[in-house]
Amino acid sequence: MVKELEEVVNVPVVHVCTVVPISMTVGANRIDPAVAIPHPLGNPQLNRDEEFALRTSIVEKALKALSTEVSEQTVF
Amino acid sequence: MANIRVVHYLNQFFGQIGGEDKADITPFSKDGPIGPGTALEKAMGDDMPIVGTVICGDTYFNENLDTATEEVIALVASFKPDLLIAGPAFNAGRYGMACGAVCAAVQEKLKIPVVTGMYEENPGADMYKKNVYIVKTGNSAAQMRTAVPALARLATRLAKGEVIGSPAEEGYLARGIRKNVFHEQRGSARAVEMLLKKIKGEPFTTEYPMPVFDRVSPRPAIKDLSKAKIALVTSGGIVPKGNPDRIESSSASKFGRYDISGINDLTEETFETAHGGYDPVYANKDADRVLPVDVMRKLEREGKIGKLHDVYYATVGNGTSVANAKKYANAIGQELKQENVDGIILTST
Amino acid sequence: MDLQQVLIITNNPIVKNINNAEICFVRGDQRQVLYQVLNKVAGGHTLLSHPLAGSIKTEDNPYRSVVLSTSITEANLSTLNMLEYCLGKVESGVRDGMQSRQHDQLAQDFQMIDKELLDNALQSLIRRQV
Amino acid sequence: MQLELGNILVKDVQFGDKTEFKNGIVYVNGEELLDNIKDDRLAKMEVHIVHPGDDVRICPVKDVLEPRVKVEGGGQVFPGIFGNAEMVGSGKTNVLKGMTVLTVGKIVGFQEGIIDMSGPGAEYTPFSQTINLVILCDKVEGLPQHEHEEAVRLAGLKATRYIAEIAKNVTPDETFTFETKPLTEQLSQYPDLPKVAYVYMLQTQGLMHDTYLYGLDVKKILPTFLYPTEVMDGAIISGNCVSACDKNATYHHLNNPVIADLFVRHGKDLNFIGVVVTNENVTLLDKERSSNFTAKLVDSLKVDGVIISEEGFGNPDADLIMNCKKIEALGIKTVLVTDEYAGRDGASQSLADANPLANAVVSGGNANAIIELPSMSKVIGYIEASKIIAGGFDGALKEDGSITVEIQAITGATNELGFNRMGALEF
Repeated sequence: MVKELEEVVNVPVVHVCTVVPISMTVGANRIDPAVAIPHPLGNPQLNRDEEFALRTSIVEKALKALSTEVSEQTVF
Repeated sequence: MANIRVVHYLNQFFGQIGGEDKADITPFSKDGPIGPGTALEKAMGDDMPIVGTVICGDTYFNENLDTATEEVIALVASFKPDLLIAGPAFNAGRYGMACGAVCAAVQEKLKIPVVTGMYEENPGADMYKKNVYIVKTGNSAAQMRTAVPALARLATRLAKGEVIGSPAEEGYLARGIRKNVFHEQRGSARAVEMLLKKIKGEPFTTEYPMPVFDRVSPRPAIKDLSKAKIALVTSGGIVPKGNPDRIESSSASKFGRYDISGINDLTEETFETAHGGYDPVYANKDADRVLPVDVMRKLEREGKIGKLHDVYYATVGNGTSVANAKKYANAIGQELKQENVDGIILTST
Repeated sequence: MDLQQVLIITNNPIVKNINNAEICFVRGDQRQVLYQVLNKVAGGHTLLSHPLAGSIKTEDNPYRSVVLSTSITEANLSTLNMLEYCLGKVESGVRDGMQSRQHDQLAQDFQMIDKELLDNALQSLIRRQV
Repeated sequence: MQLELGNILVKDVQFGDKTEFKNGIVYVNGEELLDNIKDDRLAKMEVHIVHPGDDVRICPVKDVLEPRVKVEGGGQVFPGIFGNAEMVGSGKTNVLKGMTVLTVGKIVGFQEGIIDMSGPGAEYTPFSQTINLVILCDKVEGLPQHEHEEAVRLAGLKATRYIAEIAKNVTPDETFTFETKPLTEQLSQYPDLPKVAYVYMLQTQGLMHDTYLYGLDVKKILPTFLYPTEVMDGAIISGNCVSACDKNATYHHLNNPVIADLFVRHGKDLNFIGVVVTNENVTLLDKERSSNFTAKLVDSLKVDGVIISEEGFGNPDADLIMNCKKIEALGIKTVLVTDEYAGRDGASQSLADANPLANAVVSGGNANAIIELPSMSKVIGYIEASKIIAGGFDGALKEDGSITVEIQAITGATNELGFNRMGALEF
């Protein structure tokens, strides 16, 4: 999916995902590792503020990936 | 034979307008050759005059791709050309992208042969070598002296409708088109020859370079996030409460398109997951854990991103993400393309 | 393994009632079969027979039967890789507009060949512990 | 094992009262030939003779064979089909060079195989350059396909044996000697030259895709070692009906060009150790097993490099890559010979598998390339087949008799043994 989106829309796509090897397999160029399968951008163990901060950090990493030139598959 | 009318495309620098400070100059044209065009014209011979030169700033072109392309095509067309030459762009990335884009567009719209030249590693080469002939050049303008004859030679052959030989013979970047040829030796003899070279550690050339994987080349980064429109897509099946589109929990046969304008946070009351492949408790409790709308809104308010796209797309990746990708990523992609988004965050569980 | 451990994904109408084998019938062309196989492999089923036929062009051949395990383990990445590559091959044929032949009069022959290849795969698998 | 091949150069093939070889000409008594190959399963059989340059199209071709007969040494040509699978490959064998026996029969609807004796199509098949004794077979009503395939296969083999008999007592025009010593001796024969083996992949998918080794269905073998000369005596025969462009006809096996070209350099630039025969099966476990055994055998041969040839396309691409990967992992260099299905425009993915270790590939060409074949004044066989043969498509057969097909439909066009000069390159 990530590959097709990048090709069709012709803009950078970052894949926020839990299983990095799968992301590599499906051909993502910019990969942002996430927390866990049922809650990739969260952690129910944390309190609300902590969790929001965690999510912010993952999203900011995703944005960094979008604004960074890459020449090959890169895990951020 | 009548003259072949050639139009030449240049950026602000080679068009002798100025350097980076003039890179946002809008397209315009001049009669006759300019700069490298003079040498090109000489190399092509008397029957191929450069009747006009179209010049555009690299920054302007790349930041206004669609409008700039149209403007350039119109200017090119006004000369009623039989052939377009762009560049050479050497290793200048934005110039290379512009040369590639102009060539591809002119070839498609004006249906005339086009040719450009650049360094192999120019991002424009990777992007456009499949569509247009790109003559292989050195990596800087210092190599103009070798680039011009090569470009002129292929341009002449293209203009005269001659059969174009292999990349090695003609000096262009291979376009990934497989063509049948008759070799001197039969295949088995070629194989023995190749094996002996390989065993001895001598250089050899495979007849079929293996594609490692059908990859998409990475698209250039977003230059300025604070002006960028970012779209969210998820394969984690986040849908408005009640799953209005009835997205299946696995093997989904459709994707959802949901408006989030005005929504700052996904809550237990408003959103849930339709995904059947993971424990849905956490995402149902707070769907931001899969689709980070709350954080995106915060960053939008803070001006760190220009805008969160009003619509997000959801699919279910329950063992189906790879499969469905081929089927509907295209559809989602087409829509997002229309909306001129600058980047996409795809989240998966 | 015995046939109870075998899941056959097929769009070939003459593939049915193979003793205890589980048969998943796909209404659609070979592509749909492969996408279904991809779904199953991503879901952890083990691919047992190669997704493509031999020497019959995918874009010509309307029928395909592929054998997987009924049991589920972790999705195998290299199999996913291979499937993706095979699908690339099939899809490129479709893009080429090569699916242009009429199959009516050939249907029976294609069905028969596909069934034969399937039987070969099953025979090879049946004596094996998986 | 040493074999002397004696080529008897055939100037012409003609019908005659007696089947014999006289003054460079093969005379064939057609009735006697048909009598010798008759089979209750085949209803109608015809014999034709065609020459290079004839305005003739043959379609659908099943197999192409070459008459060879043992003059000295054990066994008989096509061992295991004829006789007791006695070992072949040593002594002397005579060959009727310049002619073929060619079987024609419509076995399944989508079967293919066009040979044009002249015109643009002739350039793509080596069998436009030979004088062909064509045997056209029709099955009896209701005969199942696998029986039909077998009947036509046997008809070809029997006809070839029948013709070859006349060569037994003829003095050949030219002789060539090939020798491969037992492994340890062969390894030490040329200590300074790189040691090379040949991995010979055979299509073995089931009905219409089978190959036989000493009469045994190759899908049932584990990869095994052969002396190259065994192949020249017909140890391997084709039972393959599909994929005309890149199936190995029995003729290709008999005249395997990889073996021939390795012998050309043998003792000069390399030391040709021998042949590993392997199969192309349908299940992944079979593929893994066969490629493991192939790699193990190659390893045990102590060679520096191998040439691996594929047969057919589709899932066999996976076998090709597995063999390559596992042999390269042993530090042994590989060169692959394959063909491509890159689409009509040449822009699509060529193979169904890929690996960066496969960095030395010889291509037999893009089988999807389109060719227009003008009408011919005579057609032997069933031209309607061109409408539905694998390389054909709707509208392929025009009213004037010309056809537009992919070169895939032409027998031997993209042969993966490297029989032809054609290949594909990137443009």
